[in-house]
Amino acid sequence: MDNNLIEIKNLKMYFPVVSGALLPRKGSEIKAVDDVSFNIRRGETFGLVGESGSGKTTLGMCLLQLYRPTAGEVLFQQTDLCKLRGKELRQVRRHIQAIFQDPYGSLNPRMNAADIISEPLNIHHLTPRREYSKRVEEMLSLVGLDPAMAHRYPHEFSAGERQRIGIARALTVGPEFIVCDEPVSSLDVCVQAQIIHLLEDLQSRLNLTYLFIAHDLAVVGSTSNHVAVMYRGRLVELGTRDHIFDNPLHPYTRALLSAVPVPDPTIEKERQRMAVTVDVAEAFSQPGGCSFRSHCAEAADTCREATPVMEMKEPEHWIACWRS
Amino acid sequence: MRSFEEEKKKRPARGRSLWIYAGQRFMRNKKGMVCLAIILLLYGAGIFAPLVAPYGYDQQNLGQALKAPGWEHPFGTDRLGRDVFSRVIFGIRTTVIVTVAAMAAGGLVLGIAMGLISGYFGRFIDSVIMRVGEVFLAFPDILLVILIAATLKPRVTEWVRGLEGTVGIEGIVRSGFVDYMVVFGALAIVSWVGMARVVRGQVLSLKESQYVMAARALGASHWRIIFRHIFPNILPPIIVLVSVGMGSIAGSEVILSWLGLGVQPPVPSLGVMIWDNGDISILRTTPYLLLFPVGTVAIIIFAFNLLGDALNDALNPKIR
Amino acid sequence: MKAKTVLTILMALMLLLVGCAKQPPAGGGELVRLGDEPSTLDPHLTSDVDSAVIVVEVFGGLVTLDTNLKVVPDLAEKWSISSDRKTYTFTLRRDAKFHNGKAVTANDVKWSLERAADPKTLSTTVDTYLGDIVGVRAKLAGESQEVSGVRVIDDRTIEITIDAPKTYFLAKLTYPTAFVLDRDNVEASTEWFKQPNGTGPFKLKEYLPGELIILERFPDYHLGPARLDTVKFFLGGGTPMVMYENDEIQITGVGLADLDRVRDPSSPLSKELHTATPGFQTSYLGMNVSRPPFDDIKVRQALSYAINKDVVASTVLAGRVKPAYTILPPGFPGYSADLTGLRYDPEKARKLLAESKYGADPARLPRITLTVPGALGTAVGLDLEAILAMWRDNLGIQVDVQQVEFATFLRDLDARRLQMYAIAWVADYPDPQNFLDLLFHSQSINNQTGYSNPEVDRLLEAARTEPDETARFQLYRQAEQIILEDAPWVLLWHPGEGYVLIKPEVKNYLLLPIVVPRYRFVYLEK
Amino acid sequence: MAGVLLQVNDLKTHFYIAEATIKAVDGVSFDIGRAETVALVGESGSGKSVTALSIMRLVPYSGKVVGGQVLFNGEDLLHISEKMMRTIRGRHIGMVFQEPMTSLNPVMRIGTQIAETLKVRLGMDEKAARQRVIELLRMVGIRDAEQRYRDYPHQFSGGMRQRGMVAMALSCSPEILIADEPTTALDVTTQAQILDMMTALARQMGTSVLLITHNLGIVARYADRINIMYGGKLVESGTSEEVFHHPKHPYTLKLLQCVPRIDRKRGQLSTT
Amino acid sequence: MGAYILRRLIWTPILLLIVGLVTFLLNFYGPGDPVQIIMQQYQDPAVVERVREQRGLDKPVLVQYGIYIGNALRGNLGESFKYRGQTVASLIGKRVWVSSQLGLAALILSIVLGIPLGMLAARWQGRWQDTSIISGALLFYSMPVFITAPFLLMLFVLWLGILPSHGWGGLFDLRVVMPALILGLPGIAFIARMSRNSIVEVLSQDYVRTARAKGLHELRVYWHHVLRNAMIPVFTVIGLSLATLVSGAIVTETYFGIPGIGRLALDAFFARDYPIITALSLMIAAAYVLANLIVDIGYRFIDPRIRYD
Repeated sequence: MDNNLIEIKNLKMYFPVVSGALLPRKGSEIKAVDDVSFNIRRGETFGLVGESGSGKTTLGMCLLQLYRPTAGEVLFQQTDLCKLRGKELRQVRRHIQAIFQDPYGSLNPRMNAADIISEPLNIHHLTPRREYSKRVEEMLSLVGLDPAMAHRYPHEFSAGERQRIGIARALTVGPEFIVCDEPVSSLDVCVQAQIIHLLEDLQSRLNLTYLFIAHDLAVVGSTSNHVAVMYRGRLVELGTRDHIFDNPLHPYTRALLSAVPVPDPTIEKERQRMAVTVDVAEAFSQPGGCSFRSHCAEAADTCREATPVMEMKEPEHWIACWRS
Repeated sequence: MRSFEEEKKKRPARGRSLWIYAGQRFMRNKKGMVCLAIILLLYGAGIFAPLVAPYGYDQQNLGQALKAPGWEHPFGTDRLGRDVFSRVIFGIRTTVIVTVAAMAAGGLVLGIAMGLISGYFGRFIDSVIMRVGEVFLAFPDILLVILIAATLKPRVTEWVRGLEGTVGIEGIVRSGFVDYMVVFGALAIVSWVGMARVVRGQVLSLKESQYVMAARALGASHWRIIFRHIFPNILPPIIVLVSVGMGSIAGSEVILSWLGLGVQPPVPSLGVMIWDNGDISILRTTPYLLLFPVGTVAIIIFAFNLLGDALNDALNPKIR
Repeated sequence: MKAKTVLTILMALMLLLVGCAKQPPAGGGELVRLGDEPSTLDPHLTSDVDSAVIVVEVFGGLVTLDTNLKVVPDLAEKWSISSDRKTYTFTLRRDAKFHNGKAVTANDVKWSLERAADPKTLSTTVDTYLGDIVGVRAKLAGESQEVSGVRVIDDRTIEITIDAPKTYFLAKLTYPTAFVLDRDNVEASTEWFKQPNGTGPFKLKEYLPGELIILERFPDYHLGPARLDTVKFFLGGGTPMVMYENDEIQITGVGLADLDRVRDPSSPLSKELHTATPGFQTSYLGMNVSRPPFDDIKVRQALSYAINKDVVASTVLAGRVKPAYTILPPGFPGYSADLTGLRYDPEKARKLLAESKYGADPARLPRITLTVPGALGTAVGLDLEAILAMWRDNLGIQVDVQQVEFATFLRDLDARRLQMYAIAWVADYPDPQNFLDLLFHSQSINNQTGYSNPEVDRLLEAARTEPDETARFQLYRQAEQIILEDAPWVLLWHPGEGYVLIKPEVKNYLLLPIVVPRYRFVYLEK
Repeated sequence: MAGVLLQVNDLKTHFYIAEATIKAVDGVSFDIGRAETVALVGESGSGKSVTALSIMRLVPYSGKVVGGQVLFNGEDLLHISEKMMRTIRGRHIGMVFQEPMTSLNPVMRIGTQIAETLKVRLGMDEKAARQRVIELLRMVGIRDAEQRYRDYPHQFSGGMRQRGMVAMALSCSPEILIADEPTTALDVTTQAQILDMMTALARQMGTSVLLITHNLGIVARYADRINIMYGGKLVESGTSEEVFHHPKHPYTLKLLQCVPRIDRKRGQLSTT
Repeated sequence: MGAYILRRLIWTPILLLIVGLVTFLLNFYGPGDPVQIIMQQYQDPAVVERVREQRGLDKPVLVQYGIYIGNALRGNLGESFKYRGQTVASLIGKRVWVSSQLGLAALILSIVLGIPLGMLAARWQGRWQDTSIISGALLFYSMPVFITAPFLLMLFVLWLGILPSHGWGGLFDLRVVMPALILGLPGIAFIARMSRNSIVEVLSQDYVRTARAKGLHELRVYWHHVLRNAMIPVFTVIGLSLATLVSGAIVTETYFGIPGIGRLALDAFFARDYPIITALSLMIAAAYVLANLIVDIGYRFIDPRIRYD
C-alpha cells in the first residue's frame, strides 16, 4: 500500500459536554467521529458523503489538525500528524491544505486578493517579498482569474471567483493533499460545474490528492474515485465510485441514493423511493447497536445488540451492516 | 435579498476595501457628517483656544463682573469679570485633553487586549479573565477612583511637576492632562471589562470563521491570526463604541470635577463651570453662567452619540 | 486649622439670659429648619459642630458660658475655688433633673466624668478638655479605675482637683465632654443616645438618621422651659433657598449667588434678612518656611503685600468676609486693634521680591504649588482665584493649585509635605493660646509651617504661666506682632457677617457665632 | 387545467439601494391553474423569490412593486386594500419559506403559531384551533402531536420545523401554496420526505403549488409546468417534459448540462 | 438550570470575599487615616494610638479582615467610624431601601416611557419622526443633573408651586416625581434607543415575514412576534441596571434632600469610614451578582432557547 498518501486509523473525535455544579466535569460526550479508518491514494479524489451531523466536516478538521483528535492516527506519508507539535506541524501544513465551503466566509473581508494569496508565502517564508506580486499573478492565472484583479477585495468578487481565490490560497504553498470541505455546495449549478472542472484540471496538472467532502451525492459521484458514506460519526460503506452508486449494499446508502432526484421527468417519475420513516435527527440517543436501525426496514435483533464493523464484501468494497 | 451578481459586475469596483465603502456610506449620512463637523469645529476651537478666544481664561476685570451676554462678551462674564465665552472655549480644550488622556490611559487597549486573549485562547485563560472581570464589575468603581485617583494624583502631579522643572517645560500639569491620566488610569483598571466582553464575543464568533480556519490550516501563528485576521474585523464595533464612549468621557468630566479630580483652577473646564454654577440660584440670577457650559457639554455628548449611530450604520450595514 | 467645608469644632457654650426677665408669652408650635447629620449624639464623643448643635439642646453640664464668654452656672448653682487655685467645689442645683424626672446628683457628675475618661468610651476630646483633672490620664492609660481628682462630698456637692492652676479650666468644663449623663440610660443599650435621658431644654423626640431629628420641649427645665413645642431638623439636605421660599423651612443661610437678589429692597425677602455675628475664625495660606522659595522671608512678605484683600472681600465675596490682617479675630480675647499687619502695597511687594535671594525675575523663583483641601466641588474659591491673579499681575508669579482630598491633605499637612496650603483655624476656646501657642510655637505639633523664632517661643512660654491676664495678653500681642512681620502665613479672612433669612413669624432667634442652646428662647408669632 | 387561479402579468419589482435601482423582477408573466404545481426555477439572484414576495405584497422596505398585475381569481392583488390583502394572505395563499431555522418565531410555541392563523383568519376558538392544529401536525407527519404542540421551534429538528411551516401554510386550506425553496437547507433524505408529504397534501386539498427552487431534480419530480428565470426575466416556460427534453433557450440548456447527476459518472459534467 | 444556579450561588460568596478583601486592602494601604479624620486637630499621638488599638486597626490587615468576616457572618457589620456609636446596619439599612425605591421609580419611568418611544421610532424607521424621537432622547441623555434638577425645581416648585422641593415619602408620594424624572431621563433615552434598534433588527427577521404572510394584522405582528423578541436584549440592560439601584444617586439625592445611600456613601469614602465603605462595596457587589442571576433566570422565561447546564 505504498500508494497511500493518507492513512487514517481508528480516528476518534469526541467533544465533551461540560456539566456539573461545582467543578466542570465531563459528562456525556458527543462522538462526532467514532472509530473511522480509511486510506487515500496518491493522486485520487476520495469522496466523503454524509448528511448534516454525520461528522464529515469534523473528520476533515481532524485531518487538517485543526481539531486534535481524541484517539487514532492520521498518517501522512507515514508520519502521524496527531503527534506533531509546533514547528513540525507548521511545516507539514504546507503539504496539506484546505478549501472551504462558504465563499463569503472563507476569505478575510479586510484583505485583498493579493494579500490573501501571498499570506502563505509570508508565513512559510517561501519566496522573497519582492516576488510576491509575480507569484500572486501566477496563482491567479492558474485558477483562471484575471491577474489584474489582484487588488480587489473579496466583496468585489462573485461567489465563484471567491472560491477560486480560496483555491489559489491553498495552492500557493504547493501542497500535495487538499481537503475540500463542501467546496461547491453553496454555489449555483453552473458555477459549481466550473469549480469542479477547475479542481479536476488542477489535480491532473499538479498531481494533487483530494479529500472531497460533500452532502450532495451527485457532486461526489461526478468527482470521486473512491467514496465513503458516513452516518452518525461512523463509516457505513466504502468503495469505488461505481460500487457505491451502482451497487450500494448498505441500506442507508440505498436510501440516500433513492432520495436524490434526477433532473429528468421521465426517469424521475418511474423511480421508487426507499421509505425512511422517521426524521433523521429524531432518534439520536440510542446507545449501542447500529445507529441506523430505527430507520432501517431490514433491522433485526443483532442490529440492536452490537455495532456493526466494516467488512470487505467484495474487492475494495467495505460495508458495516449485519444484514448483508 | 441575495446580492445581485449581475449588478455588481457592472459596478466599477476596483480594489476598494470595506473601509472605503464604509467611508462612502458615512459621507452620505447627513446626520453623521453634521455631527462630525460639530465635533471637529468644537475640538478645533478647543485646540486653538488661545487663538480663538477673545480673552484669556484667567483675565479678570472685577469692574466688569457679572455682565449679561452682549456684544463685548457674547456669553457674559462671571463674578471675577472673566469672559465666559473664552472660558468655555478653554473649557473645550480641557475636554479635548480629557478625551485624549482617557484614551491614553489605556482602558480601551486593556479591554481590547483582554477580550482578544480571553476569546482567542479560551479555556483556562478565558475563565480566569472573565472571573476577574466579574470581580471588577461587581466592585464599585467610585470607591476605586477616590481611593486610588484622589490619593495618588497629588503624588503623580508633584512628580511630573518636578520633572517639568528639571526639563524646563511648563504647562503639562497645568493643562490637567496628568490629572486625567491618573483618574482614567484608575478607571481603566475597572472599566476594561465591558469592552473586553464585547471584544470577546466578537472574537468567539470570528474564531470559528472559515478564513481563520484557513489561516490556521496555513500554519499562521496565533499573533498573525489575532492581528491580521481577527482584529481588523472587530474594529468596526470598537470604533462605534469608542465614539459613543468619547461622549460619555466628555460627560464624566462633570462628575470628576465635582469629585475634585479634574483640572485645577484657574484653568477652566466645562465640568468645573457647570458644577460651580449648577445651582438654582445661579439659574435664577445669572443663568448664562450655567447654560452656556451645559449647552456645550450637551452638544459634545449628543454629537458623539449620533456620530456613533452614523458610524454604526456605515460600518455595520444591514440590508433592510 | 481645618477647612470650611469640613466640620469645625465646637468652641464654647453660651448662656443667654435674654428673655428670662419676662414671663414667656405663648408662641409654641414647631420650628422647622435644615440641619446636618450629627456624627454622634453622645456628648462625650462629640467633637464637631453638627453634633454639638443637637447635643447642647438635649444635654448639659455643670457650667456654661454667657454672651460675654463668662462662665456661668448650669447644673451647678455655685462653686468655690481653693486658694491654690487647684480645687473646685461645685454645689448642684436642687431643681436640676434628667428628662425622666430623676434629680441630678453629685454621683451622676462623677460617673459621667469617669465615663468620659474611660478608654473604652473612645473619646477623642477627653485629653484636651478633662486632661487637667488629676487622675484622668491615669484612668485613660488604664492604670486606675477611678478618677482620683473627682470627689463626691455629698449628694449636692462635688470637688474637682486639677494638676496645676489653670485659668481656663472652667471654660473647658463647658464642653460636651464634661456633660452629665444618666448611668441607667447609658448602660441600657449600645445605641442609647437614640433615646437619651439628658438634662437640656429639649428632649430628643425622634431621630431618623439621614432623615430628620425632632426635639420636644422639656417642661421641667431648670433654667426655664422653652416656648417652642418642637424643633424639626431635616437632615437629608435639599436646596435651601427653594425650601425657604416654598415655606418648607423657616430659617436658611443665604449664598453668594442669592445675596444681591435678596438684598434688593424691592424683594419681599429683604425684610426677612438678618445678619449674624462673625465667628472666631481665621483663614490663611500657610507657607512651609523650610521649602524654597519660602525660606526667604522677603518672598513671604511680598506675597502678602501683593494682594488687595479689601477689594476681593467687598466685590468678589460681596462683603461676606472681613479681610484679615491679624491672626486673632476681632473681638477675640487678646485681640489688639492696633496691630496693622501687612497691608496691600504692590510697589513694596515688587521691591521685596527683587531684594530676595531669588531676585526680581519670577522665572528664577522655584515653582509654587498651593494645595487646597476638599473634594466635593471646587474647594478653590473665587477669592483664591482672584488672589492668584493678583500675584500674577503684581509679581509675575504663577502659582499652581493642587486640590487634594481631605484625608490625604491632613496626612501631608502633618508630615509638613505641603509647600503652601489653604486652611482656616477655628478657635476651640476663647484664649490667644489656642491660636498663637498652638500654631506658632516651634515645638507644637500643630505648627505645620515649620515656623521657628526663639523670641516668639520665649514670649509664648512666658505667657503660659503668667497669672495676670493683662500681662499675658501683652505677651501674646508682642508675639503676634513678630509673627505678622515674619509672615509664615498669608492671612486671608475673618468671617464677616453671615446673612440669614428668617420667616417673620419666628421671633427671638439669636444669630450667634458659636453653638449654644438657642431654641429655648425662640417663639412663633402667628 | 381547470381554469387559471393566479395570473401574473408583466410584474416589475425594483429595489433602491444606495442610489442604484435594481430591477429584481423585470416583466415576469406566468399563471397557475387549479390544483396544479408550477415551478419557478432560477439561480440565486434571478428574482424568483422576489416574485413570490411581490405576489404576497411582502417585498421588504427598500423594494417596491412598480408595475404589472397579479390576478387572483380575477382580482388584482396589487390594487386591493391592505386589509383585503390580509384576508388573502394565509387564508387563500399560504407560504412556506426557505429557512426553517429562522422562519418560526423562536419564543412562541409551535402550536400557538399555527393556531394563530386559524383563530385570526377563520375565527376558530382556542379549543377548535388546537384540535385542528394537532390534526394538521399529524397530517404533516409529526408524531406525538399533542406533546409537540407545546414545543418551541428550537426543540424541533430542521425537517420537523419545515413540516410545521407546511402545516401552518396549509392550515386554512388555501387555494395556492407558495413554497419558496422549501427544502434547500435540508438534507437530501429529509428533502424527499417533505416534498412528498407537501405535494401529497396539496393534491389532497386541491391546492395549487408555486414551487420556487434552483434544484432541477426537484422540479423534474414534482412540477407540472416550469418557468425558468434569469436576471429578473422569464427565459423559458413550458411543461416539464418540454423544458427538460426540448429546451429552447440556451440558458436552459446550459443549466441542464451543468447539473451533476447520480446517474452519470466522473468527468461527464459539462462546463460550457 | 438548577446546577447553573447552584454554581452561581457557590461562586457568589467567593466573589464577595474577593471584593471585600480588595476593599480592605485599599483601605489599609490607601492614604488617609479614619482616626486622624475623627480627631481633626486633636492630633495627640497617644489618643490616636488608643483609638486605633480599640478599633483593632493596629492588627495585620488579614487578621482584621478575618475578624470582619467572622462578625459579618454573625450579622454584625460593625460600627461606623464617623457616625460614632451607630451600627453600620442601622446607618445603611433604611437608606438602601429609600435609594432602591427611588431607583425603581426611575427605572419604571424609563421603561414605561422608553419602550413605547422606541417602538414609535422603529415604526417610523428612517423618517423624521424616528430622528426626532431618538435625537430628543439623546439630548436629554446628554443633560447633566446639574441643569435638570435646578430647572425642574424652578418649574414645579417656584413657578407652578405644585410639588414640595425636598424630602421623601415613598413610592406613592408626590415628592418622588422630580428625582425619579431626573434619574429616569437618561434611562428613557437609553431604553428608547435600544428598543428602537432591537425592534428594527427583529423586523427584518424571517419569522416576522412569516407572521405577515399568515395575514396577521400589523398590530398583532408587533405585539405577538416583534416585541417579545426585541425585548430580550433590552431586558438584559434593565436587569443589570437593577444592580445600580442600591448604590443611590449622590447628586440627585443631595438636590432633593432624599435620605438615600448615595450621600452617606460619599461621605464615608471621604471620611475613610471603613466599616461603611466595606459594607457598601459588599452590598453593591452582592446586588450586582443578584441582578445577574435575575437576568439569567429571567432569560429562561423570555427566551425558551436558552438553557443553562
